[in-house]
Amino acid sequence: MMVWLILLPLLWASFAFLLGPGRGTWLAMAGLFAQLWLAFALASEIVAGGAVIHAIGGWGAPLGIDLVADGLSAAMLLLTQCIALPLAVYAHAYFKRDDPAVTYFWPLVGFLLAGLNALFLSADLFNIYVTLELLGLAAVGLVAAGGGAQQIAAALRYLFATLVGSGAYLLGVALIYGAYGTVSIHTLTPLITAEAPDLVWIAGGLMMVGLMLKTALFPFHFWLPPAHGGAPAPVSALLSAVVVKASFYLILRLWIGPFSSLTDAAGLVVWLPALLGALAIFWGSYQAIRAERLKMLIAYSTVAQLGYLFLIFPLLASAGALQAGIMQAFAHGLAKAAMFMAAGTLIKATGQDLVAGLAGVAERMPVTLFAFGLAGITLMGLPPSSGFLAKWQLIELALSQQYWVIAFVVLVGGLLAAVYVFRVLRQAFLLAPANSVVTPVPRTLEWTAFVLAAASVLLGLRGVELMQLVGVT
Amino acid sequence: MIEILSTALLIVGAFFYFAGTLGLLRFPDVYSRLHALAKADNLGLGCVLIGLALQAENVAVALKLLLIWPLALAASAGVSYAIARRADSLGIAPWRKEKQ
Amino acid sequence: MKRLLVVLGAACFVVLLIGAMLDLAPASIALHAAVSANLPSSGVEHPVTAVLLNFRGYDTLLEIAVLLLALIVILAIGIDSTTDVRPAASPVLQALARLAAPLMIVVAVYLLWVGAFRPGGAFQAGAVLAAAAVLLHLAELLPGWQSPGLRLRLGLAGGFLIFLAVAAGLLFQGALLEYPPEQAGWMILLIESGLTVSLGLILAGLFLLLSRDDGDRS
Amino acid sequence: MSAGLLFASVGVILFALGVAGVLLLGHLLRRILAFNVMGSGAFLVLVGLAQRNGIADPVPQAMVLTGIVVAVAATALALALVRRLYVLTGKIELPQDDEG
Amino acid sequence: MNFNELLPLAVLASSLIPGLLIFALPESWVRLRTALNLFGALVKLALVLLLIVGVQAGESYGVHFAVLPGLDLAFKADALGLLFITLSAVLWLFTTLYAIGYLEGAPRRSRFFGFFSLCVTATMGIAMAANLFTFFVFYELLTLATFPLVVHRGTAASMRGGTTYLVYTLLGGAVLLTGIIWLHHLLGHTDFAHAGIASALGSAYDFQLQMIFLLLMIGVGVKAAIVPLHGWLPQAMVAPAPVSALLHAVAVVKAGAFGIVRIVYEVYGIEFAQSLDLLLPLALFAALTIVWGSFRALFQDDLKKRLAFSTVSQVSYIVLGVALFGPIGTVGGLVHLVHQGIMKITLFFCAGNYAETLGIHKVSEMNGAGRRMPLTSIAFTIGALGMMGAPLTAGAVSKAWLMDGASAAGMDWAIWVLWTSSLLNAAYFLPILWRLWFKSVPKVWPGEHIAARGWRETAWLLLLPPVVTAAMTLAAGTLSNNQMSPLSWAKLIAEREYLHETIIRTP
Amino acid sequence: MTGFELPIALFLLCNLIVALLAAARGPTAADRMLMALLFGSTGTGVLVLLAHGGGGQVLVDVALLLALLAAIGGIAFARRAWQRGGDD
Amino acid sequence: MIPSLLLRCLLFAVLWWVLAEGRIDGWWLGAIAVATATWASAVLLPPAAHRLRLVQMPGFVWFFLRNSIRGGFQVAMMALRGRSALQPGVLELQLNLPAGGARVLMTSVIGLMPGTLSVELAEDRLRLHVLDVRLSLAAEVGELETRIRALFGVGP
Amino acid sequence: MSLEFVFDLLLALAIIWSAWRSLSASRLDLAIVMFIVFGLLMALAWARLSASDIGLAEAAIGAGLTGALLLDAYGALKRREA
Repeated sequence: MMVWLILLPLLWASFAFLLGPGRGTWLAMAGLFAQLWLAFALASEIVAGGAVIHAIGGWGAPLGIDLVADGLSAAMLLLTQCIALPLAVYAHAYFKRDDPAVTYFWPLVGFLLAGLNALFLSADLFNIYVTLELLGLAAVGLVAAGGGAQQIAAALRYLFATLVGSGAYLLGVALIYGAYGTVSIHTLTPLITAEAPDLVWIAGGLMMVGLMLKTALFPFHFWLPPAHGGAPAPVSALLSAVVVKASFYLILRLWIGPFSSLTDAAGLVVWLPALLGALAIFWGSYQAIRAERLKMLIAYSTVAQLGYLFLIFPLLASAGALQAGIMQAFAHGLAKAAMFMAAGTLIKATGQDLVAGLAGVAERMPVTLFAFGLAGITLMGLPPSSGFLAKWQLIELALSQQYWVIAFVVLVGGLLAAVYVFRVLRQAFLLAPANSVVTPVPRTLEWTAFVLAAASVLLGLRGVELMQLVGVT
Repeated sequence: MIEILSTALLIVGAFFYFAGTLGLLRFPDVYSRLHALAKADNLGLGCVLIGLALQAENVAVALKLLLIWPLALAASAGVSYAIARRADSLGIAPWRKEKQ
Repeated sequence: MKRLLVVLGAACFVVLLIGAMLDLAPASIALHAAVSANLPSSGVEHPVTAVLLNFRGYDTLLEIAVLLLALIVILAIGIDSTTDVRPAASPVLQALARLAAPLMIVVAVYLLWVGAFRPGGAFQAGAVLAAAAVLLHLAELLPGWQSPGLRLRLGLAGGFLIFLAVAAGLLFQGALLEYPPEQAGWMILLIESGLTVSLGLILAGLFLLLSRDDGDRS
Repeated sequence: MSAGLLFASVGVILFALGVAGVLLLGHLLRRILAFNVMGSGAFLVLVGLAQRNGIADPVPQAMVLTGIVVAVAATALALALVRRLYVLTGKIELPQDDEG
Repeated sequence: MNFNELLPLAVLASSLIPGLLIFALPESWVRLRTALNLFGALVKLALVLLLIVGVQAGESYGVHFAVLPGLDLAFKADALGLLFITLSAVLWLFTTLYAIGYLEGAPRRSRFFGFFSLCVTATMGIAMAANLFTFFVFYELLTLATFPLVVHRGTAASMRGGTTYLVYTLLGGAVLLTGIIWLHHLLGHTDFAHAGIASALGSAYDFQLQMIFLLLMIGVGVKAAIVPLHGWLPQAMVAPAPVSALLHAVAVVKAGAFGIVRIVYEVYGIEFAQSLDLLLPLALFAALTIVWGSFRALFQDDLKKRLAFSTVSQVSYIVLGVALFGPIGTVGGLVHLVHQGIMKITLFFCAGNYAETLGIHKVSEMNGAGRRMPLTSIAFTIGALGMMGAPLTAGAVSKAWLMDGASAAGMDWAIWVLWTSSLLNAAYFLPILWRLWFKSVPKVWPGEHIAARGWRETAWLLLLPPVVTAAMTLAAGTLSNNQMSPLSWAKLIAEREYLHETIIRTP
Repeated sequence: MTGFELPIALFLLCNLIVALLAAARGPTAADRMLMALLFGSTGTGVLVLLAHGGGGQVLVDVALLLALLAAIGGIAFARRAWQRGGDD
Repeated sequence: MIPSLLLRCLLFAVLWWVLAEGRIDGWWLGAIAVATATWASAVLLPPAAHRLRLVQMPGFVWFFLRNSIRGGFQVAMMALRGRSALQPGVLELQLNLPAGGARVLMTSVIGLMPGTLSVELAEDRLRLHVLDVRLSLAAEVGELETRIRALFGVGP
Repeated sequence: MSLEFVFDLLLALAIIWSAWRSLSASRLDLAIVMFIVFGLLMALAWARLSASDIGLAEAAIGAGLTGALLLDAYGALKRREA
């Protein structure tokens, strides 16, 4: 079942390519629908029967490559498919037929999703490298597709960041292979626990730094805002919501998996990601508060929100930190996708992308603004959203380990998020200037964003199943 | 006997290579350096190939080694012509002794 | 300032890492032994090919996807379709290309065949095919691509699809890419043949797509 | 010092060189070169370190082949982007950060 | 899910579902919207009535859902909650009526009534929350639902008011959240219970509990507008009159005050709170707020601002009542929760009527308005007198109980505070009454819009609500010994809190 | 194998490096392109020598490929990269 | 036409055999290779009117090898003597060869002959760069031309 | 110090030198050519590491494709500049 999650997008992506430029929408929809079903089925299977292992080629690690679906990966798979389907519907309505960005949109999306799903399932460090590249190049392609100079420049910046990131990761893998003779995560874990020469420390550091670069953790965030802010809205949504999470997922996976003995012994090093995360929250929020363009604001908000994910690292010693991180990933994923979609709709309707130009949209486009507001609630971590649950868990964990500073950062981060979210809402609630024109947009655009935003809020009312799923190892 | 011949050919080959490099260093302009490379180096390669082919365990292997030579010759003929032509069309004048 | 920092950092990194490498004890797992042990049931005799298409065939599957993806991205970025007329290439060059291209095809198939028992294989073969195409293009014998038609797209994606189909087909009776040992040989050859053509086309496409927009205006 | 270890060390140096290049070079084509140098460095380490005792290991070799394909794909993509950027703006360098 | 579990949810749904439906309605479907509004309000009233009957009969209503492992969204309908629920449900009906009249023909009404309903839903949630987590969820929901109402006019001024409101409430919310999570971490739950849950921890945690109390009080104190956290309330006066009514009487401020009641009685327990020395500081802050609010009200010319500062002062009566250790003070505080709501909503309705009908926004413009709008002005007079604590009004009842409570708790200084406040109340209300009734009518009103729509005075939908609430003010003052009166409910609650000690006020 | 292959390969490598150094220093663009030629011949030579010096018959394939493809770089340079107004 | 293709077919088959180092177990793949290569060469290089005279081939190859070695040796000597040995110049020839393969072959081969390097082939005029103008090159070039004419079966 | 090691060492130095030159060369065309040289030297290194598969790939890619791609791109940039 989990293998189909990888094969299916590859299949429909290649067939969409075969069909030719601009074609393949319905193929993609059907594929995405099936993937969503598969992800749900996989999740319930895991909840019922524990983690699933698929030995590709029947060889088994370390000779072959294993696919492992445990709670963590199933949760990420679920998140990805949940976001992808509404996004596809949105994208179909968003792009005009002759938009240059759409010529090869579906194949690129297909490969991107295949990369994501493969990454979440892989239990082999080198295979993960390949999936990272698949993911990275597809993402760059989506940013650049049919774009103008700014988009191309953003794509290039993104490309170099992602290439350097995966290069560092690859070197780390090379060193690991040199040291132990295997790259299978599950074979490595006991080996590293038994003995870790200096080389492995360097390898671990390289991999972490590379992945942080790809996650756009402060101060490696420089590439994210132009790329996410400049791409077409559906692409921004996909990138912000899931793509950056993929490398975060990897960091987490390595941190609690093969490198757990290193991180246990590392002492203060565990604070480094959290420190950077905190700085990301402050800096990203500050930039979002200052941003003049709506999508830039949202992109910087991504920088800030990613910071939360890294706050869990010092807390990982206690149970529940993982759950908090995944909850935050879900909250941000759903909400940010919705927000970018809503922003795309607003920009399409108002014909400009300045925050200052949004006056009156609350009256003209209530559904979209509602979606934006609901997503904002999740980002601020206000109840009853999933963002709130994540925040609650984070603060409680921080208090239970007496890491006051983390609790403080989370709270302040929420308030800063409120500043930039309400900056937009405030503007939207103003009366429209007399000369403003709002072009009608397809309803699909408004409602798909709304559905995701509502999902991000409603998840806050029922997180038990998700927590249970994440707990399966 | 074959070993001695082979070794000798290898050494001769090395000498031609050396000469080619020397030509590259000493010749004054593109055209004359092309002469050096296209002729001397390829001759060196030929000698080396023949020398090694002598040691080959069967005919096919020897022929394979020898096959490389015409390929290399054709390649260098093509490239040196392309470079010379391009240099000429860009107006790079050949070096003349009288100028000095 | 930045320059100095980077250089210093790089130097420290090099010293540290090389130092750590010199201290390294032998690895505890010897995969090459495992590869040799399982080579007979892999369907090929050359260990690297066995790893590439059998033991870690999944990597290769994704790798082909990456390559195909790169081509699609280049198509998607969109390049100016201004094709200007280039002066005819010299007949010498053209003759060279005309002669060399068939040779390269033989060499490519040879590499594909040889991959089963010694170094070589689909990728190298594809690269040689692509080189032939590049040579022909440089000699003005092969026009640059505008936007590939159906047949070309089929060629580009075909190898990948064959690979995918074999992998998925095998999934129905076991694991992904779990070849039955007695049939592994021809399956791998089938995949490799498809890949050779597709890889050749894709790699050639990378050049032919990119170089089409500006000609030699000298 | 075995050949493997020697080339692994070379790989480390190349990697450092490449990273420094990507960080310091403004010209995008050069950055692409630097990225490739970096990748080659990682490949050398992968094979070299695994073969430090002199026994050939097919697994990292296969990995490197995969890696090379990926690197080629990335290079072509980067070149396409650079050329597109150049067509659109006439620049071969990335503009400075405009926002933050 | 049985009936007793369903009923609290039905109370929530009776405003939530109409609210969501209203959002979806096109702007022009006025009738359906009105029908939905009123239907929701009436259904809610009926459900609340069911609850009251049930609770008096000793039934317990509650339901909970797991949100996360170990974290429940829990509701219960107990006597204390019902006091607040009833108040809100009744006043919501009138406010809705009033708002329908007030906004007739105005734009963006779907949005307005949608959020209006959400607001009430949040208030119901606050009233029925069975633990601090649930309380917080709805407390923040209230903030979010009121923001669009505050900025409803969409002008720059309303944006400023709305922003101030947000800054205060969100900061307060963050502090409150910290306190709640801290408490949750210490206790493992935050369920409300009689006599509190905090005392279970033991004396080692006293300091932490004091800190948590501080955090919680700051958190809810923002909405309750305790000095110095009251800054948003006068600013929020930019909102339309029904919203002001909602903010001051039905929902926001009340939610803060109610939160204080819940925290003191059911989280800490009044006795435990007393033993931690928490009540005196709270009382002091309440007293400060009472005096300062009244004092500031004196100098406001803007009618709604004067009323707003009056609210700041009056709400702290409730807090003061809570902080007075002893059952009599408790009764005083609780009963004022209801009485203040009725009186203040009357005043705001009237202020809205003056503004809508005659364009009067300032005290100085009110000369002779009593003759132009007699019914409104009578209602206003009753409300104002109630605020001053004049006999026969609801205000008199609360003040009497509060003063007795103060002396029973041994805090005689509080009596002086109350007296001072009454004096100040008189000082800022009497001039208004004087202008209303005894000054001559000006030649032109500042802006007379809906001069005669059917009724001589103003639209009947604007007139009915203040008249009814004024009547209720009088009723609550005169019939306070009736079994269904707010006072009786307050006594019932206090008896349960003080473990069935009979409460007899000795005059 | 006569034992001479490796020394000669080493000699050729030295030769190659010296030539590269010289060519890299050369003033014109054409000088740089001479490297392609150099590789076509010298690199191929080194590879076949290595093949016989213990590297295995496979290296002959590599040499063959190199001989076959080295031309492409040179031609691409001549036809595409070498421009007037360059840095010559 | 057909014989020419058969000949190429044979050539490619030999090439395959050489590449495969005599192994014949991959003959069927080899057959595909040969077929494809023949097809490609038929498309790229349609068999021309002037067929190569195979009889002349060994003689030409021998001539070529001889001169090529001589050329390498000569240039090596010049390199050893350094710049002073040079007296470069440009020579222009009028080719008496049919257009197409013959001229191309001439141009390519002359680059490997002693002392000459073709610079530009335009129609029937070939410009040469010579290392030493003092050497009598005309005779050599003339001989090469004759041999190529013979090879291509063109009358003198 | 065996002859092989000398060879390897020399090759290693050449690789590092060419990589360095391809990044530091002031002329872009030189940088690209140095990069092609680097690729071919890498092919030699792979041969020395008995990784002929990679050597084949590197030779084919480096000589046939990457070089052509880079040179073509360089030419395109140059042409528009002129």
